[in-house]
Amino acid sequence: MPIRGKSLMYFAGVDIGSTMTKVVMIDEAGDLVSAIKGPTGPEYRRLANEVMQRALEQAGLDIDQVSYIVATGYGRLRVPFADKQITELSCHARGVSSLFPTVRTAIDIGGQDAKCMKIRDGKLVTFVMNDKCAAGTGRFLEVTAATLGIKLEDMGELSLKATKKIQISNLCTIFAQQEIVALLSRGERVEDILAGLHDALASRVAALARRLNIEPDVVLTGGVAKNIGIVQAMKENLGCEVMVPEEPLLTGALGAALLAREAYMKATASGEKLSTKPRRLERATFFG
Amino acid sequence: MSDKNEGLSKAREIYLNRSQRARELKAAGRRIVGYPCVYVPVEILTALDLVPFQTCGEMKEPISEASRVLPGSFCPVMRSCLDCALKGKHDFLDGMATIHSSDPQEKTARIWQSYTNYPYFHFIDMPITVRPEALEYFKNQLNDFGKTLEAFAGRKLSTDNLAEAVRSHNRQRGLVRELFELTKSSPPRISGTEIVQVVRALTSLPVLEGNDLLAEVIAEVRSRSNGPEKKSARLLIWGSTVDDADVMQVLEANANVVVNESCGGLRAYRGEVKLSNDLFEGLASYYLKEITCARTFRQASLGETKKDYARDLQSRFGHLQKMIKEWRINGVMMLLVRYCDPFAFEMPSLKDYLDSLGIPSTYIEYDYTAGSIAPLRTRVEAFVETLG
Amino acid sequence: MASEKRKKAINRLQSMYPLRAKVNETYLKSIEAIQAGKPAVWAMLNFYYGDPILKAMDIEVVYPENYGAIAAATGVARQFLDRADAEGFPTHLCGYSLTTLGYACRMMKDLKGQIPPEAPLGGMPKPLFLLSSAAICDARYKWFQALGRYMDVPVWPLESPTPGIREFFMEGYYDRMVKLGVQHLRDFVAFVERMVGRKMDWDKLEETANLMIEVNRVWHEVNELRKARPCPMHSRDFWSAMPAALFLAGDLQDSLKLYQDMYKEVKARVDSHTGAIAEEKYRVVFAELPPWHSLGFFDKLAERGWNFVVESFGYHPPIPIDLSKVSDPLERITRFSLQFFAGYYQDALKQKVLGGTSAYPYLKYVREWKCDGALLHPLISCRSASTHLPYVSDMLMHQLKVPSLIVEGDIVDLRLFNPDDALARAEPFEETMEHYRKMRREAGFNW
Amino acid sequence: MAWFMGIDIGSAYSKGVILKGLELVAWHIIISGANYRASAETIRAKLLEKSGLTWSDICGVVATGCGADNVHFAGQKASDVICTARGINSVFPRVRTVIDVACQATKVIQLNEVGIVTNFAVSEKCAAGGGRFIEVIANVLRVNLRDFAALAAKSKSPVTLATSCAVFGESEVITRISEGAPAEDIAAGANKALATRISSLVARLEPAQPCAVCGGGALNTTLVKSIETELNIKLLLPPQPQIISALGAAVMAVAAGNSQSNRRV
Repeated sequence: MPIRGKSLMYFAGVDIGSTMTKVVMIDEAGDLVSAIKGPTGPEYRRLANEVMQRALEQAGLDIDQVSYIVATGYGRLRVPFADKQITELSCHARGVSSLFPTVRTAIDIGGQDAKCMKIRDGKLVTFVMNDKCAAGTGRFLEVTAATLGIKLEDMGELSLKATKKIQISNLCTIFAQQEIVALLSRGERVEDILAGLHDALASRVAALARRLNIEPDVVLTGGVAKNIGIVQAMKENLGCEVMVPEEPLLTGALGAALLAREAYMKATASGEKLSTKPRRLERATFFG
Repeated sequence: MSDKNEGLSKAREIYLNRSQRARELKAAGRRIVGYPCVYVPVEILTALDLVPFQTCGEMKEPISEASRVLPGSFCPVMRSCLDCALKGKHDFLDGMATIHSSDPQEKTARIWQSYTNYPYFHFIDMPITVRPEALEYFKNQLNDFGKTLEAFAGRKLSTDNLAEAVRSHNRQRGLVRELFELTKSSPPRISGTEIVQVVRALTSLPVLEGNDLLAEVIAEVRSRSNGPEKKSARLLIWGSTVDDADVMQVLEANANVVVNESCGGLRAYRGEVKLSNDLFEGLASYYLKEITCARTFRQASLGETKKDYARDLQSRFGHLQKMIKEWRINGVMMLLVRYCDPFAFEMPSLKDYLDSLGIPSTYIEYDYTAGSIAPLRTRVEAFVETLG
Repeated sequence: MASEKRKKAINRLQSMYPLRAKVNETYLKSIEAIQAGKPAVWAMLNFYYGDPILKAMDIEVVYPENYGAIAAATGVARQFLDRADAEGFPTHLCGYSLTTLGYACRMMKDLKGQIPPEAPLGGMPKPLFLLSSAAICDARYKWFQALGRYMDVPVWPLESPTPGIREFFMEGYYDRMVKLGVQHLRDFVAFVERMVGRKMDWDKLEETANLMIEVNRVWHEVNELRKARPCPMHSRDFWSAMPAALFLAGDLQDSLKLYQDMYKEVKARVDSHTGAIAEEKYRVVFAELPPWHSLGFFDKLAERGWNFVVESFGYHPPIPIDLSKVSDPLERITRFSLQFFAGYYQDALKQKVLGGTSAYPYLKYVREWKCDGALLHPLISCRSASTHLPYVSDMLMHQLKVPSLIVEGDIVDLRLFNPDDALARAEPFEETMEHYRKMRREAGFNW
Repeated sequence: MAWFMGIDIGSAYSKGVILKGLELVAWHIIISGANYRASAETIRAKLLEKSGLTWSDICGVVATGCGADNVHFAGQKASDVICTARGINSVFPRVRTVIDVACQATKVIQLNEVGIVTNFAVSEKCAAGGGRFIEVIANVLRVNLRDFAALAAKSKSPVTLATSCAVFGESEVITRISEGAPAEDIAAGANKALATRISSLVARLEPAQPCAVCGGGALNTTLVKSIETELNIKLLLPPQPQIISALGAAVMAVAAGNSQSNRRV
């Protein structure tokens, strides 16, 4: 376990998404000290606690040593020990630009929605979001994986084996699913359906991104960015190179940690005292 | 806090139980006529001693009855209105006054009429342009409306009564504008959420009771010390319908909503009906021209043979420029109710216009159900973060 | 073998082909003319109101609504839809409107006014002006207004009074509608004259108006003949022949002759008891726009004995009305256009069906064309063609004991309509139609 | 002796039965997966294994469901609506209305004493009228579909889910969770929401009683209860609600009788 003597202050970002909860901790210098992922379930708070606990253990820290904590994501309001809430858009923007300083456009495809962000000097300038009705989200893939009876993580590789791209109606997750059922019964190959599916999703997201006239560099984040098929399809649909972070799931939590650090530094510099929440990880759940 | 905010809590009570007063009045022998859209000239109802009651939707109520007669991809506000009616929530109504302000209004009105049997039901047709012949036609439509109402009310519509009603409703419009004056300060003296509750209360009360409520609210808000706190941005909400306090609360999470330019807010109160010797002329002209809803076709000059996009935008959205200046707006939220076509077509053009004014804006959509509130939150907060 | 059988499933009218050919020919002529620099106008389906004016002024007209259907059928719609999305238009807007907006954006922003190379059938050139209409679908005038974002061309929105059914019979109501219509049309003529820099040839307008009315009268008579058992003419022939009367496509003089020929052929079939399909087991009404891309679906149903004997009132000619006493051609046009829906109001009031313009005619048709069932085809992104359908099916069941089969589809997202799915519903629906045939007899209906 | 087979390839599950006359000899259910042809093969093999019969014993096969075309050994294809009607009729001859809650959509079918369809309605594509809606919610709640009904039964105060679209319904549920609503109340709320939609579909037909429920959704006992409360009627529940359509297919095979064209080798 790493011993963290040299740094006096640590900062944490907690990102509670609709499917995954992530925590990133950084030190005074902004260097990563721990990063943890866990599933989000119906018991947000307990999971936030658990993931935070594991992050602290990995960092070899006690929670009292964490100077400031920012929560983000869908469940950001349900993190009792967080000092501040910031939306995932600002956090992604910050996180992505710390990894890719030259980024101008970030695209995050999450489970609930797809977001496109314009970034200037690490800050979010403007954004567009679509909801799942337009099928431009990760859920689109999850539902399909379920329909096809394959693993979500296998979809990308599988789609690269396609011999043709079947055009999929991209109006809505539900419709697309019914269409896939029809395609299957017609005996179409799963690979080809997937290829069409990825293209459909990519074209929806690309159209969304075009509302902000895309400028390079473009970075793709969110769990879906792990899907090589999607990354390819995004490149084709955007007509430009697309960069992907090593840990696309963590950019939100990372950004939150960085914003926590900046807020804290700014405050201490100007001598003001930031209010912080009690550093307790009570085991409270909605059921107990 | 020593402030009691009696007027505001009264407004909240009425907002939470809109039909209560109407039921009391009904029990006391008054006759209640519902109307689903702010385009229905309530002055005529008031003049005939009928109580106008706006039949609103209820976001938290799952649609069941209406889903049997209207498809899913249809204006969710009207679906919700009709659903409430079919579930008997408006069983105290003696009649309905409907109007062709948009397709969903027109189509819902006809289905409403077919599946209910109020003693009175009238449909007012409404032209799309503000051309002279259209205005003339609309004026006659209002005349017909008056005639059927006279027959229903069993009394004549006297010029004096109508003039008096116009005065009362003009006074209400004036008071609502006064209420919005109180959001010009920073922090505003009254929150957007409170205003939604007040405005919704007005649409469920006889005009004079509404005016009294407004007077009370305005007086106490002027002197209150527990008004809303200053937040990081002052927003203008533009859209078809924002009439739910919970939605407004989300919109106000980290900003002050100081103007609600929708038919749950300022829109139906910005102008005034001109008192001339031809009152119907005044009514027709007010409702067709003064209410700035996307449903009316406006252009820089009638029958223009050239198109100048900049002038076109000015003619359609010019009224927002003044508001943005007077209320010191630093962000505009274009809030679209899904499937509201007239407003949906407007979106990119309005953004062009706001860009030309250098005002940041964001386009947000919701489907008028409880489920769409949470997704709003992130969009709104992120938008405000970009302003800060 | 099977395909051969399929070809024979529907006995198409011989007289339809020359009519369709004429329409296509004039369409191509018009494209040539336009490409040669003749000014064109983008117009919407306006139900005999604005079209005769444009025709009399010899202006080429393209209909984005039709073009949207073509773009969808040829598979190029998607890119225009995505472009409209990228422009910030909500994706749940009418698919045809989004196609046009995406198209206009591409043409004007990327190509400086040049027609996009990928555009099918010669594309739609930048118009002289836009003619929108509020009839039936009143959001459409916002659509053409939104085009102002890409094209510096003026737009004229045609008013379309839409009275309530009871209200319509109030004293002086109809006359006021006519007054509005005539004045509005007079101003429109002046507008067109200013735009093209020519004066209206009133004699030509007179002739055009009269031909339009006569063409539609004959076309109406043709459809009346379809009340016969077996029904001599299938909906597919109706849709093929419809544009010449509905859009006044082609030369009206030719059209009149061709519709008269069609009348003769259909009449002959009635006299010889020849049906449009081999064995007419079920007489069905079709609601709203057909799935243009998979019309073969109707052949499959024809093999099962489904004869489509009548369709949406929205594409049917107005019920004939004597306008010979009306001297002013503008008034004749106005009254004819109003008749398009007003023609049903008297009857609708008698039947106490107040459900509106789009709903009532189905009851009349089903009763008079003696339908066993209705195939309703709601279109996800076309609210105007869908909103009234649940109401229609409810009315048909309760007033006439006629069941409806609902099969969802869309106007641009063609894959939403699943023919296999629909066919799987056909068999149980046949049992349903048989059942209600009994019910109707018990209830004393005569079919 | 004559045995007949009915195969129902649905979007989620594939089911099959073997009938001897009208007596149920064997039935089997598997997940459809991506290869319907293979699923059909598996079902056939399993059915023969369970019944101890050989393929040559089977005199007729009728296939139904969205994957019916993939049942290459079937003699004929039949509509799922008709199969459900015939199937429920063979179990409950007196039933006049059956609610089939399948994965993709819900069907309400009215039938007469001999199982002939007299009217039917299918849920709107956009209205999340099928069991899939519950699957989605169960997935969010991280509960096994089998435990869903039991969880919902625990609820004292079901949450109100106003959204009719499955996709937005999920967002709404996630919101309720983050607001701290207990899982059982959400589960119960989801059941109630689906029950409401199904009930208005039923109401469209003004159902004749007695009324039965079948399809995978029928296994969700709390959903069934909610529908009963909504409609204020008692719903009959067949022993294996999932196989009703397959059963109906087999019944049709029996009716088609023993002729070579009724099966393909």
